[in-house]
Amino acid sequence: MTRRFVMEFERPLVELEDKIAELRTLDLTDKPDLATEIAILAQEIDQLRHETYEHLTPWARVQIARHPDRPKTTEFIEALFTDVIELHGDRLYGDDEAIFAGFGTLSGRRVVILGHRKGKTTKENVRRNFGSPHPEGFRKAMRVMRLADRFGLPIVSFLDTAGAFPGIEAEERGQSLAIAESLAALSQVAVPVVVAGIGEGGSGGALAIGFGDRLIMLENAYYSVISPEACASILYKDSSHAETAAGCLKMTAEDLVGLGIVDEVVPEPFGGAHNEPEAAFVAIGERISAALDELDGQERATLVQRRYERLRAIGVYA
Amino acid sequence: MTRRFVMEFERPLVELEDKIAELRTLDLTDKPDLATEIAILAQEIDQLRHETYEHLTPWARVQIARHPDRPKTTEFIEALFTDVIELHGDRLYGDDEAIFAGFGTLSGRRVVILGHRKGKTTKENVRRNFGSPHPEGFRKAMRVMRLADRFGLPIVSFLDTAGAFPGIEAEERGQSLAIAESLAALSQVAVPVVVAGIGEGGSGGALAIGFGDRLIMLENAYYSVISPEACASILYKDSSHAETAAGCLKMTAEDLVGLGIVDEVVPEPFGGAHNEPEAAFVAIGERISAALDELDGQERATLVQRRYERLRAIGVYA
Amino acid sequence: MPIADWFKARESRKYTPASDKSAPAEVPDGVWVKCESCKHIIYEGELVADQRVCRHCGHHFALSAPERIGSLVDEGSFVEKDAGLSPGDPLSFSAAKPYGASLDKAREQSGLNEAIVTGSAAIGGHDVVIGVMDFRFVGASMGSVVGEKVARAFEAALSQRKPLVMVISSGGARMQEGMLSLMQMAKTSAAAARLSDAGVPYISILADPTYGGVTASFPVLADVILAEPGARIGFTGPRIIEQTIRQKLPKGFQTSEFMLEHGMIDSVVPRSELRDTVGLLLEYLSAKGGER
Amino acid sequence: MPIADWFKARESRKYTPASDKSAPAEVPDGVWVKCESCKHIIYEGELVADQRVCRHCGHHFALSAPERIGSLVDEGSFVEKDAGLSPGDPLSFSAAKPYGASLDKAREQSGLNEAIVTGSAAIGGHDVVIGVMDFRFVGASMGSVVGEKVARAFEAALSQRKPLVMVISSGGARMQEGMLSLMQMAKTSAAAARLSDAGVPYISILADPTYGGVTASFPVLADVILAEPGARIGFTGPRIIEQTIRQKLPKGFQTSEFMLEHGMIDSVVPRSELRDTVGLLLEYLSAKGGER
Ligand SMILES: [Zn+2]
Ligand SMILES: [Zn+2]
Repeated sequence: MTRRFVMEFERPLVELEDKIAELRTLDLTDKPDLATEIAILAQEIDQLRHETYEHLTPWARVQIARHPDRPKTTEFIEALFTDVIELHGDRLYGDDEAIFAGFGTLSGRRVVILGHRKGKTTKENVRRNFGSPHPEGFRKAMRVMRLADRFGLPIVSFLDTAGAFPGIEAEERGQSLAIAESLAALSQVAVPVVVAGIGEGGSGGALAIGFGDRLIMLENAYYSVISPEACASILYKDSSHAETAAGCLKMTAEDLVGLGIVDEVVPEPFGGAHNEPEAAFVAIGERISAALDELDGQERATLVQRRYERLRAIGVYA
Repeated sequence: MTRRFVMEFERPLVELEDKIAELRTLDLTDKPDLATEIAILAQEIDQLRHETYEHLTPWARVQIARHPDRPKTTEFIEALFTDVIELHGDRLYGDDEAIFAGFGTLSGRRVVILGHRKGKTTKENVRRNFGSPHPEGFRKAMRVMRLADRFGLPIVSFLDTAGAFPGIEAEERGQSLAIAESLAALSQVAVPVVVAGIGEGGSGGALAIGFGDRLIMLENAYYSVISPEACASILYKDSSHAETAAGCLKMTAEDLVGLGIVDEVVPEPFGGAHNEPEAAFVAIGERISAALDELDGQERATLVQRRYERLRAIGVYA
Repeated sequence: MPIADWFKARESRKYTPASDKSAPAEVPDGVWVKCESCKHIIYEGELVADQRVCRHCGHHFALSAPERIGSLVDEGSFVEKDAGLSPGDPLSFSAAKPYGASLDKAREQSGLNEAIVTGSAAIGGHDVVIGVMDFRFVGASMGSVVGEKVARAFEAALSQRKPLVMVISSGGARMQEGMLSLMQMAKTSAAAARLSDAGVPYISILADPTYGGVTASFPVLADVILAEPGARIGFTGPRIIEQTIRQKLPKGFQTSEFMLEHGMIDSVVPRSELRDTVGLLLEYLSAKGGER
Repeated sequence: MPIADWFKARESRKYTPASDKSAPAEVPDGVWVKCESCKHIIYEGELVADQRVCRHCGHHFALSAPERIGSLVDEGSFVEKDAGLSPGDPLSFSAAKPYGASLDKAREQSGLNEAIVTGSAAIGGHDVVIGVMDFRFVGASMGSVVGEKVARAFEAALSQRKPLVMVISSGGARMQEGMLSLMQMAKTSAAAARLSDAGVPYISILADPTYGGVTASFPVLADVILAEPGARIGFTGPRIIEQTIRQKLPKGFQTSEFMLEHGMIDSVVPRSELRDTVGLLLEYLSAKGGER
């Protein structure tokens, strides 16, 4: 496993791996003891590796969800869809590259694709504002949702954002209105809506294109009302308690199945989707197709009514 | 008649009026001949006054339509409506003060009011951009049109603009889309729409809130595809031919009745509405109420269909 | 619990409800308040008579839900619904301070079971469904119960075809209920979309402060959006924006007046005019409402 | 007049239609054109083979309506409608140059009766209603006939539930028909609103130049708006804006790319890809179109 980027929770493991890699460069021909020691160390490392990756903590998953090499919306689209046509602009103010909207064909099925779009390079990330949309991004998504509704195309939405952008211009142009209107629009589109959480699911900015008739999530994706850091800084006045907050917030895919919000957890390759993106593409593609199959042939009114009932059922009270 | 502002076409008359006013300050007790001359001159001035104002040329009417003391949308609203509530904003970008939108009550009838809004003072005019809207003005109008449609309130629209604002930001924010979408929205609102041309009717910026089920115009209001000056500068490369262009463009209320675009010409007080605004308020108020009476009780679908048929019938071809 | 009982409950706690000028007798003597804005010292009796608006500078103090209802609806017309609906602790949230403890404190301080009071009432003679948030209850954040009560209010307005009036103030989504809170944004927005689709009037009133996930849901989906003067309204809180962009925010940023200037709300209406304005708006919106 | 006849009529005038690379034989020999953009001298045969796109700099030259139809629709599929519809002179407009004379000249130069050609065709196997404007005819300005033909095309698309494709280029409303022209903006927008309401797909393609009242009507009401690279698109012409604001306009102002950046159009598509893109869009928009 070669790593371009080491996550915090991997550090103990990586240090050992580096050490053994160094040891292995030594000439051991006349040092049989050392060879044995290395073999034992290797076994311990294996052990640690399994411990590290097989019981990932919520905070570790957040780090994986944010891994720079984690496959992004753009790559999922490239891998899974043919005949892609991107649609630009909100017809009001601008074209927000932090959100992708367009047409695509998934295993022969014509659909509308939405998704938060982070970049792979710094340059891309600057243009795409690191995947954090302004109001015009949500308004573009809404416009294309309505196209989907008009023309009977199912919607497939990919979630991967730290959240709607917190800036002056975003507030000036109505971040809250854009999100609220997107929520209202998404609740009313009379076509199947399948949502795939593939990375970060940050608050209202994720939710604006982030609910529907099926919500599937990659194993290490998260979806949360607030970032663990912000939660910690409110509760403890100290963002270093983010790890605790990540656990308390119940933001992992598995937790959210328990809360009745997520329908299905899609397993990731060992250690995270960045280790084997192709496997993640295939797994997500299959689950989206299966979900669309299930939703096929439902009446327009039934779809909308059931989506409303799904939402109405969310909440715990006495 | 005291004048704060002299229009170009009034100048010969005003010069004579000034002259006679001066003469009348003289002591004529021992100058009976001069007194007689003055009486004759007064008669000639009367004659000229009638010639000037009773057969107003199109270009003269354009000047009257632009007269700074001509009653504005705001004054019509104040004079005719009670219980006025202004509604601000397009919920997208801004609140354009060049367009008024709100609720008002006309002789007991609850309606939605739209209108281009020029100012009376320079300060007001700066805030209201001299009545020339940006895209957000049209989008506000559209939003309030849809409220009218939702809640079954007739729309009364006052036209008084030199046109949509020709500026960089207006283009950036989609002046053409805002106007087109406003046209589409206005064609579809299923409530009575009565439009009153009270001053300038400049091109697409007027049209965006400027057609409906009845279109009435004050006698000296104009409504034109292009300003006479711009037309002259295109045709003659010289805007001083504006007078000729004003005639050729058939932009007066009377001309537009002939072309089947305007339903009714509302007479103005002698010399123009600025001479007696109250009379203009009453006349317009009566005609709007009468038009709304006529449209009362029509089915929603019938209204929309007839409005479409009205538009469809406009045009001359072989 | 009917509204009258609250007033009783709160009197016993020496908390003073806003009320009409005609009822200053209810006010305990000798209580003085310093205006947060102009620093004037105001006699509590005056403040109550003025619906908690500073008569020196016009600053609008927060109203509790009962005070708000008293100041907005026709006297005696309010009937509460779903008063008993109470929050659980679905995440067993215990970071820093256990959620359960926060709830207990909120209940005790406010005399309420949650951060919103809903029911039916009349305003200017118009029957309405109404919801009023109360900032004293965990910052009027929206968790499962607030979302549920809001959704039920929308549904009641829809099924009875009665206009809905919502008075908002909130710090945002309630993080102690995690994603359950976030999803209330979608739930309430979906409920609002259905009401809108049915052509039933909906008026919202934004009071200080209205922030976060709450702003970005049902409050801004109204047919007419009003705000009180000087109310702070926004999506992201100012401190987080300052941290992100590393610069000071302009003066007046995220106030009602800022929202008005940027086209996001219909009107800024002083508290003293709210009842009449809402009544008149209902006249317009109910003229032929719902014939679709 | 069927499309084939035009090509004949135009050949006789030594005007060269754009066509597929497979048909360079139609091109007269020895004609050279200087690229307006890069100043390269281009052999007319090359230009025609490239659908009038400069192979040196990518500059898109104007296409006549017949050329555009040839480059966009499936071969032999176009059938014209309303070809005979001709403009009158309802205002007896005679300022500077009589309208009648302008029309005569336009007819002679273009071989057309008006600035738009409408009819039915197929694109990528999809039956469509199509309209194509021709800038040679009084700057493709919109008067009564253009408005009428556009409205009829929308109505044909609606009654036959066939997608509509419009290729626009226009200087704006035709001032020689005064308010009759302005009202065509409302008429065509109303027709577009009805088509949209019925859920029938509508794609527009904006070519250089698209300005004024025409831009602010049916072209921008499409479900999908495409534009050719470098096309000048706007409401107010650049000279009038410069006169009004008394400053130079920024480079690239009011181009397709500017419109894209400002969120007003869906995509900028080079001419060589237009046919395929429109065909594919029709696949999506027709998937289950109109089930409403
Ligand atoms: Zn004060
Ligand atoms: Zn070139």
